[in-house]
Amino acid sequence: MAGFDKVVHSYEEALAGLTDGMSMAVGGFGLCGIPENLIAQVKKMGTRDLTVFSNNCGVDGFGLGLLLQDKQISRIYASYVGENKEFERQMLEGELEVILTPQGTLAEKMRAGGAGIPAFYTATGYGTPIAEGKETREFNGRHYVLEEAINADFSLVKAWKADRYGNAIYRHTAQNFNPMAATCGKICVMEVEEIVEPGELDPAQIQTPGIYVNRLIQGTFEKRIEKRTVRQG
Amino acid sequence: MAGFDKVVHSYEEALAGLTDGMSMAVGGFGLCGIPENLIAQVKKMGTRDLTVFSNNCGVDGFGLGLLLQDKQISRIYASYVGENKEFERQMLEGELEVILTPQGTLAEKMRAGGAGIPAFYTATGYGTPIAEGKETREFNGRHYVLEEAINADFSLVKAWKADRYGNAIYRHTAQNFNPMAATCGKICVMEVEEIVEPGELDPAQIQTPGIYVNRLIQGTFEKRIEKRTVRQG
Amino acid sequence: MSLTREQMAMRVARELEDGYYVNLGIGMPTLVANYVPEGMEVMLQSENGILGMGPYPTEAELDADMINAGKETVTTIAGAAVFSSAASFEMIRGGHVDLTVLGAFEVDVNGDIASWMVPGKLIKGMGGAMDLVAAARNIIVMMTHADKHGNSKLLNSCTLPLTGSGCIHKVLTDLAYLEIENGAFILKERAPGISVEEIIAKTEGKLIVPDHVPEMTFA
Amino acid sequence: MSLTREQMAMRVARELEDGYYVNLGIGMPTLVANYVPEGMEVMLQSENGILGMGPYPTEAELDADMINAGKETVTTIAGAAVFSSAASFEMIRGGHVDLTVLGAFEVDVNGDIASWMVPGKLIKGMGGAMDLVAAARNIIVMMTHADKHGNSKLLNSCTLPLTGSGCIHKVLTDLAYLEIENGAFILKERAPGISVEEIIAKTEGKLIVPDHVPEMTFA
Repeated sequence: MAGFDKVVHSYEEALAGLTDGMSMAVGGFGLCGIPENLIAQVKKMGTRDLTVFSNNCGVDGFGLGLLLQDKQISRIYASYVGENKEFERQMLEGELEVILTPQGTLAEKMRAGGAGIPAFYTATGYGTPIAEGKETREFNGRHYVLEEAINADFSLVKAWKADRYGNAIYRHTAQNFNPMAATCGKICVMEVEEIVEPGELDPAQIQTPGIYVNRLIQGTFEKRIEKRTVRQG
Repeated sequence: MAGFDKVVHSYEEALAGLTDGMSMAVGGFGLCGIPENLIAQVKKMGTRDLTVFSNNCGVDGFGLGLLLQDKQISRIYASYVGENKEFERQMLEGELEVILTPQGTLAEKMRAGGAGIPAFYTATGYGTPIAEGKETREFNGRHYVLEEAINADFSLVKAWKADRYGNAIYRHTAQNFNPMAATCGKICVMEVEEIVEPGELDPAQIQTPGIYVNRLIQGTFEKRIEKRTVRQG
Repeated sequence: MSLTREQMAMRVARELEDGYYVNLGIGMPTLVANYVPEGMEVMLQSENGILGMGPYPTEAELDADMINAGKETVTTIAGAAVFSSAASFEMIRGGHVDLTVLGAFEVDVNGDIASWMVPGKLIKGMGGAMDLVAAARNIIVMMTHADKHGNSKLLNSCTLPLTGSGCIHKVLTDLAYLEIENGAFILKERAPGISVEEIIAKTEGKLIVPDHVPEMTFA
Repeated sequence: MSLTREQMAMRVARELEDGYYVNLGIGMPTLVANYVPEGMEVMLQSENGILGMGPYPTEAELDADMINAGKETVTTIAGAAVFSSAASFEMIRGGHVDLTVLGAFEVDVNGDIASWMVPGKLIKGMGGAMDLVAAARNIIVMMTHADKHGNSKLLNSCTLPLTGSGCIHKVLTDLAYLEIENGAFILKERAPGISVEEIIAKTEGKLIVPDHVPEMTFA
């Protein structure tokens, strides 16, 4: 690896350095756009006591749900628990620390972490349990809560295509949290469906510039569908 | 105009309602990507006592420089004055109130205004005259300044192509401040080189979603170059 | 007769206006999309990153990478935009969405809403609901008037952890359409065949009943 | 002999490393791009929204929509990305740029820098400089050792309005390469043929001179 070529050739190499007690920002919404092979690799590595920042925690037996099975996660910041029995069980029984975080606040906290903004004010959660213990403040007659940035040891994200420099684009709603998660980790590991040569992607259409990406790997994806809803065509 | 068709057919209509004493967030960097016809229309309207949020203020005789000539601007938030003699003269003689604002802070203040974030902390400007009178605060051992959002009465922006719904894409570095400026005005007026039908632009590549755009007009552009630098080819 | 889910959706659809950008919550609010009046255009925002959400896909169109905030597979309409979660909540939190429709466990006379947690029993999480209620200028809560045990969901003070505070002004239940003003529910319309007395009986929070409460119409 | 602008650029280029993302300020710092060592790749960031800035265009390539932060027409390299000002400063303020090179009017022993204003005389504005110095982990100030009147620009305390406070650790002038540590300039290298005495004479701020101060090399 020289210059700006971020490509690595094994999932072992992709996640080298991830150790017990570290934190990971993980892209995806439900099972859409999750870095499924990177997550599977974390399961294989057996890394424990992880702090995870992710909108959801997968489902029983897939995505981040795999890491719940083996109790590799100690603490998770997420907006939604529903549809994941093991997640709800571990939370209710106190085996897992869950910091429920409003979806927009979670996205903005990740972006802030990547953008050097240590904290910002938002109306979201004012007057609710989310604001407990946090500073609140009035601007122009409305009340706001101070929310701090998220910074993680690793970013685990999934994009559609990237060039070797890590300039990436996402496919449809598989974008979701991935661009923000990519920016807020010290080491950003991205898996993609296709690696292309620099120059093949339109510079104006890059959604995650390569400056954020440290390691890039091409994978194959199951892309499991959580709720298959169709109409008669 | 019905449904989501944002197209208007005259610059008069595009800027209807802009009156003396109002504020405008204006896209562009130098003379690149400026809404040149909208600015010319403001000159024609003779609207006075304007507050302007824009990285630069054009040059003598073009772009926002046109509005300086006629003293239509009372106050401007900008990061850079250089290369504009009338701007510098009006500022030094106190005819124009200039609130010099770091470039990144200006971009982030516009974004915050559009995104419902009333204020955020940034390291930029700590310990400098920019921080005077502002709250400062320590997070994790570093010092930060509290900066408040920009909200304007009008947004004047320039994009490359947009569909009738106002979904827009920008060309090269003519993007610059336009996407943020588009979000922080109560009424966003966008001029473009080409209006296309809904469905012609790739949904995943939209840079300003139509929800931000109130009025859309197709124009022709001079695109003056400020510093023409070339190499032998 | 209390309203069916479809009738509730039809009544909420009357609040739509041409050119509205609308966010419909998971579950019952989704049905509102089926009753957009003829000749009117509204555009659906889904907080996972769609402006211009379309119907469910055909088998041939099905794509794991195209889902809505309810994790259902969907399509986009011509003229849609797809973007990141941060960009989506810029729209929502910046107040650019014209109407939000969402469900609730409880609403009270102060405009407080509870919808994401029953301590010790159920924790769904708030998803995007806290963001939506904190920012939207125009919100309709769509829920049954009472829970399955017959307990009123329109209270003087919410008992469950809040989703938002002082943000709800319109409530459509299976029995009535109400507005919240000055610390009370105002009974604006009743479901066809439902008496004012029944609504009074099933409303725990302070209720103001005008002299005339018209029956609801749906178109 | 004091260094030429080109020699200064050559010396700064020695601080580059393979794979560095670099922001070069307007003016003299731009020249550094001409001296990237053979076999090494660096990528230029321009704060108006380019990662992967290329050389000036040919007449045929000239495009008003493609400029750099100095408002010069430029090109992009294969594998570039172009984005908004907000996205550009996310990179800069988030500390993702590996090296920033910029000019200054004054630098002092506390690592303070002044570069955007001479009260009553000159107001350029700070542009992106305040953002760059506040966030970059690795900054080199590139300037003449003294102004055109012979006044030292390396001070105990900046006299002009600051661009940033406590953020500068490396200074390359036409006479010397210095680092700032514990409230003093450390003289690390001197320009070929320039004596330590001359540097001492032209440095107003506290200067620590090690026993041996090697002459600068350029490759």
